[in-house]
Amino acid sequence: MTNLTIKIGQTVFKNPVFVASGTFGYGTEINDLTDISALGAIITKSITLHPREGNPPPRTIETLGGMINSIGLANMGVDNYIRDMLPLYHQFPTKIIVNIAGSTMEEYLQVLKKFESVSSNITGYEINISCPNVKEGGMAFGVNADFTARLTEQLRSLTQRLLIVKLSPNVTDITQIGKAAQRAGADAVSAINTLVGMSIDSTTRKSNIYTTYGGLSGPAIKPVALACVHKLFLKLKIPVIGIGGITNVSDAIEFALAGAVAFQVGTANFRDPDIGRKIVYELDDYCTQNNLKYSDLKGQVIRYQ
Amino acid sequence: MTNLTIKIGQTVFKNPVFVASGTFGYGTEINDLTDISALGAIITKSITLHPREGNPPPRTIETLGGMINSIGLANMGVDNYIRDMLPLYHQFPTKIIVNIAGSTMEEYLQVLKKFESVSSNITGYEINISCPNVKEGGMAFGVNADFTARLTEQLRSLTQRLLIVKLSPNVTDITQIGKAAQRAGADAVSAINTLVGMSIDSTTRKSNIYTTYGGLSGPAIKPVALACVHKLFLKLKIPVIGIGGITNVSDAIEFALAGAVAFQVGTANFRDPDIGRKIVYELDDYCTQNNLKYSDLKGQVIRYQ
Amino acid sequence: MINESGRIISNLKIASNIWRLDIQLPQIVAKRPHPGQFVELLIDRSFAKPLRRPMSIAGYTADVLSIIYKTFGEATRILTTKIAGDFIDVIGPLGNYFELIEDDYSTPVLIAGGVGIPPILWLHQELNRQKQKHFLIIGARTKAEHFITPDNENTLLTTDDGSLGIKGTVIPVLKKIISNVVGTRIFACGPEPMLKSIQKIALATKQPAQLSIESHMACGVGLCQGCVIKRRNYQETEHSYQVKYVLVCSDGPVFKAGEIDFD
Amino acid sequence: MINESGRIISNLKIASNIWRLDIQLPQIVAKRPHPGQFVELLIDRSFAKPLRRPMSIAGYTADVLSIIYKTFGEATRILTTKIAGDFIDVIGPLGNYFELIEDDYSTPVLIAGGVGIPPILWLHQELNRQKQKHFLIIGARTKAEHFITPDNENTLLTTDDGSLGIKGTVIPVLKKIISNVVGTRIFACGPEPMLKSIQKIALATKQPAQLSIESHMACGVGLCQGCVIKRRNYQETEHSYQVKYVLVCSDGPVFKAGEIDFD
Ligand SMILES: Cc1cc2nc3c(=O)[nH]c(=O)nc-3n(C[C@H](O)[C@H](O)[C@H](O)COP(=O)(O)OP(=O)(O)OC[C@H]3O[C@@H](n4cnc5c(N)ncnc54)[C@H](O)[C@@H]3O)c2cc1C
Ligand SMILES: Cc1cc2nc3c(=O)[nH]c(=O)nc-3n(C[C@H](O)[C@H](O)[C@H](O)COP(=O)(O)OP(=O)(O)OC[C@H]3O[C@@H](n4cnc5c(N)ncnc54)[C@H](O)[C@@H]3O)c2cc1C
Ligand SMILES: Cc1cc2nc3c(=O)[nH]c(=O)nc-3n(C[C@H](O)[C@H](O)[C@H](O)COP(=O)(O)O)c2cc1C
Ligand SMILES: Cc1cc2nc3c(=O)[nH]c(=O)nc-3n(C[C@H](O)[C@H](O)[C@H](O)COP(=O)(O)O)c2cc1C
Ligand code: FES
Ligand code: FES
Repeated sequence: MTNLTIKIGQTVFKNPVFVASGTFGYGTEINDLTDISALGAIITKSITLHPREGNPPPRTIETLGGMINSIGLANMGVDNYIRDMLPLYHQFPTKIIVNIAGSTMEEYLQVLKKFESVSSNITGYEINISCPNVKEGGMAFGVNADFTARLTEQLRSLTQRLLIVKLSPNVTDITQIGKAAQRAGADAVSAINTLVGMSIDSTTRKSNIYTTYGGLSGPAIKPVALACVHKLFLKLKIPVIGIGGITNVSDAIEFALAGAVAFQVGTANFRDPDIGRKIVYELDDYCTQNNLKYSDLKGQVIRYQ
Repeated sequence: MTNLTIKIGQTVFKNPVFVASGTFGYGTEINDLTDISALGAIITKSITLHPREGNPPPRTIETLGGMINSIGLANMGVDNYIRDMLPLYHQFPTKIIVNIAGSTMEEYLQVLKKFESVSSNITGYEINISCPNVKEGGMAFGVNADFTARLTEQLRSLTQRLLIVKLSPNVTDITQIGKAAQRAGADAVSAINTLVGMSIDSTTRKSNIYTTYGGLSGPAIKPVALACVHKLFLKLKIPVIGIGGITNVSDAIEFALAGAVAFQVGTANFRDPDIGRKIVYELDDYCTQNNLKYSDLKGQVIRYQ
Repeated sequence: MINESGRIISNLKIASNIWRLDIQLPQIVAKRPHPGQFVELLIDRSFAKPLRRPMSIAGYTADVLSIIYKTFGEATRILTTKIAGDFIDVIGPLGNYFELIEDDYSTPVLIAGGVGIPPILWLHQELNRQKQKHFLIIGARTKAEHFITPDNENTLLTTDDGSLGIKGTVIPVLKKIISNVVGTRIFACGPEPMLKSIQKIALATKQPAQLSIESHMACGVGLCQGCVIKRRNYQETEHSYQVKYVLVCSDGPVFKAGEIDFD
Repeated sequence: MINESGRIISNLKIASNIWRLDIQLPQIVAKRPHPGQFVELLIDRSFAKPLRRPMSIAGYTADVLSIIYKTFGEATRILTTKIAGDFIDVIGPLGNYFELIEDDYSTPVLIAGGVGIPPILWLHQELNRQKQKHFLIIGARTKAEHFITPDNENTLLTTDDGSLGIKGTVIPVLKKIISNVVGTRIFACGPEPMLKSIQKIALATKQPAQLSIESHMACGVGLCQGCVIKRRNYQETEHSYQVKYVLVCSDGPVFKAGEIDFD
């Protein structure tokens, strides 16, 4: 499977197939149903300074070709995570990227500092500046280039590890935010987080989500994600990690052609927790048959103009 | 069907079921397949100052639960339109709302002036400040509140007819643009236009759209549209016309509950050009059975918080 | 939990809108599931409906697992089109189950309504097999919704409109049993309003009760954190995790009446 | 054009990946469609694939219209699952058609490949019925793709790999006919590269040619303006509309070789 290895910053991954934050737990729940050692990396669900219960139910609803979620960053908090989870990652069969969220710049910094203060073999951080589901959930950073730059800069100064900034599609120009992250020293950006969406039950007239709005994900948003990835690819020098509606090997190829160096599988894990591993194998077949490396496809979409 | 009548500004429509710009031609092409007299209104495709050929093919591609288009505002131009089409609307069985697009403020103004300078029975204008498919296609206005306000103000000063501003979802905060339109005197806003999207053929590696990016529409985007409509409903005093992925009576009810006074059917016309008429009849049944008027549902979604 | 592609043995309509699906699933059946556990079915081949659908296990024999399902929307409609010989992708067994703690005095009272009937029927069969005396109360709006025939005088059907069995909901029947029988244990599955009323009575009369509840599940296996329900008595703290909410898919779907809060 | 829900009479596999679908469509058939015209089928009940699919009419008898289709992606796969008795929603007849201008000298040469075969076969049958001498050339990559047996010596099959009929593409065969026969008229339908080569030859040898072309259609009825192809000789002006582009669904799908520009 050597044709699948990819490099982001200084880090080499065995393949470009990652699982997206919030859709694979902490990477330790689902051993029965898949072989996580096949994956290029696992992005943990967002970790915040304090434990969080998350939003009241209902938290999820299916939509055509996708789903809306409003989990509200439910998580055990950084201290519990460091105590209970980090030891499990010792000699883990795949790379762990810790996703960090916060409501103030200080919170992001503190979480990262705590991680840096202990010895662990986590590979790096994905900074969630784009969660649409909590008022304080970083959206204020994610839609503002200055905030993004300042936050990234501070985080950069605290770690040598891989630093990925996860971007929101709910902005007028995602490349402005991406450029700010790049300027401030991010090793890569990942795109996209969910789109703001709403769902109503026409029979009961109730909102299907407690918080009224939630984040839309799944195949329905793939075209939006591809456009964001391609725009970022054209405007940035740092690598772009593609996310949004990926369910099979053909999607994986499309994201590479659009400019992604690697990609994350999100909602599709709920349908098939083994889907990431399957994509790894199919992608390997594809690369072998076509005698190319996955990274050869990067940005190679043939355009008319 | 009295329970379906609705009012926007001073204009009464026989029902809230409109067909969306660009998805129903000029309203004169499709008599064989439906009865246009059933519709509340027809929004014409965008009309510009000069005739436009539109973009080179490929212009459309299907995606999961939707499609991407990049027609590029192909249209006969205002002069031909006034000469050839306006006479056909004389004693037309439904209301015509003319959709106007332009690449400069001056172009919008000129098109509207031309319409105002001739006698006709068009009901009003929908101003497309949100077409993602042409570089000069109004997107510059649609993503900027100041531009939107200035354009709307000028247009307002030129007409007493119904003035609707059509909003783009490709912005950080759609309510800011909506408020600008309201402040400047628009009678209503309509939302949403298409989302920027991209599609790639993984086999040929080609972009499926000549212009690389196009506008995503159809059921896939309904959750995004509902969120935009509801946010606008909460923040604006003028009525909101809902657009995005509507295919049946249940969608029509959801948009009312989210706050829409009326709605437009777009992509669904391509699947079934008779869908608008069908929704009118089903909506009438629904209102009769539930003993209510469509407008009673406006904004009545039951929220948890 | 196991992910297994099972051959459909039969898929039959057994009442108006109610179907019974038998699937050959040797590996999942080998886990010896219990009443209350469920599976996640991958129904829609296209991604129009991307999520699996949770369905209670209604029993099993040899290597065949049964589901009883009601047609609601698109996924269950598609499910009715599957025929013997088709394959369907199933994850299970999932969740916890009704605990039949052996004691020598209290009488089990089983209560079900709607799509909650299948697991309770299975529990009823288990208790019959164990020759344990118990009550079974099944509620419905009207006659047409009932699809079982009582096998003895302790099986009681109710209909809101009185078209079959006892007129009214299951609640008065439950109350009567509680006041006539010394010591009951309640096992219930059904619509939320029914469970809420049962919870109230159980707590007021101090009868132990196990309630199997539903919530919207995106994954069914503990990955998404979507399926939460509020705990009843939790220590409110400024910062906590899984103190206020529990996961229905992994911590449930069966909860003690005192554990959860429907509001 | 008419929107009609038709009962499927049969849906049969006639070659590898090739199916023939017969639908009872009395109203559409009553319009007496011509070879070259097409219909728009609503295939996917769910909105996963929201758009209809354009398919050429392959002929009709009494009130039954035939389609011959190749399985490509999801919609054509779903189409194969339809069985006799199912209903399918059809809009048609759509588009223009091959014009069989009567003249007493030129010999029709019909050329087809891929999904372009059905309308050309129908045209071939029409010419046979009219007892008009003509050539029919059908190209394929390999033997397995061919599903017709030549009915006389003027029907010529080609395969790229020589596994059946003449080895090579249809182009050398066409060239030979043009140079041997005084006066031909070409009717062609097939993949774009094939049509492009035919166009080149037709223009170079000044043989009249009608080419039926495909483009991605969102509506098929003139509403979306999506299906355009460039005209060959148009007056470039600063501002124009439908001078540079024509609609394949309404102005076509059949164009004269001199009218359109594939690049
Ligand atoms: C633990 C559990 C056990 C269940 N057991 C049974 C059973 O034995 N028999 C049976 O008929 N039904 C059962 N259900 C309900 C069943 O999952 C829904 O009826 C089914 O998902 C409806 O799908 P649909 O597409 O036909 O309808 P939809 O139109 O999608 O929805 C109809 C109803 O089903 C609910 N629903 C839809 N998707 C989900 C989901 N992913 N998770 C939970 N609820 C959903 C919706 O909220 C709605 O109220 C169970 C649900 C849960 C959570
Ligand atoms: C005028 C016309 C006549 C046709 N006649 C026939 C015929 O007689 N027999 C036959 O087998 N096929 C015919 N086709 C092609 C047929 O429409 C496609 O094969 C079919 O749409 C494939 O759908 P799918 O979902 O199976 O494949 P997809 O996976 O959707 O696509 C496979 C191929 O079909 C093309 N396609 C998909 N959707 C459309 C669309 N809405 N419009 C045009 N092309 C599309 C795609 O570009 C792609 O190349 C015709 C097309 C046109 C335009
Ligand atoms: C249930 C759910 C929970 C999520 N939680 C997080 C999260 O905690 N942090 C984060 O950065 N993204 C989160 N996401 C977003 C995903 O990581 C991903 O960006 C998004 O779902 C788009 O990818 P997809 O279409 O493949 O799902 C969540 C998504 C879902 C569906
Ligand atoms: C093929 C196509 C052409 C369109 N052309 C226009 C246009 O000319 N002007 C405009 O304001 N909107 C145009 N739109 C946008 C629609 O009016 C509508 O806002 C959008 O498609 C969302 O609605 P839907 O999901 O119901 O299609 C077009 C949409 C499509 C699909
Ligand atoms: S359904 Fe996903 S965690 Fe319970
Ligand atoms: S396919 Fe819509 S105009 Fe031709």
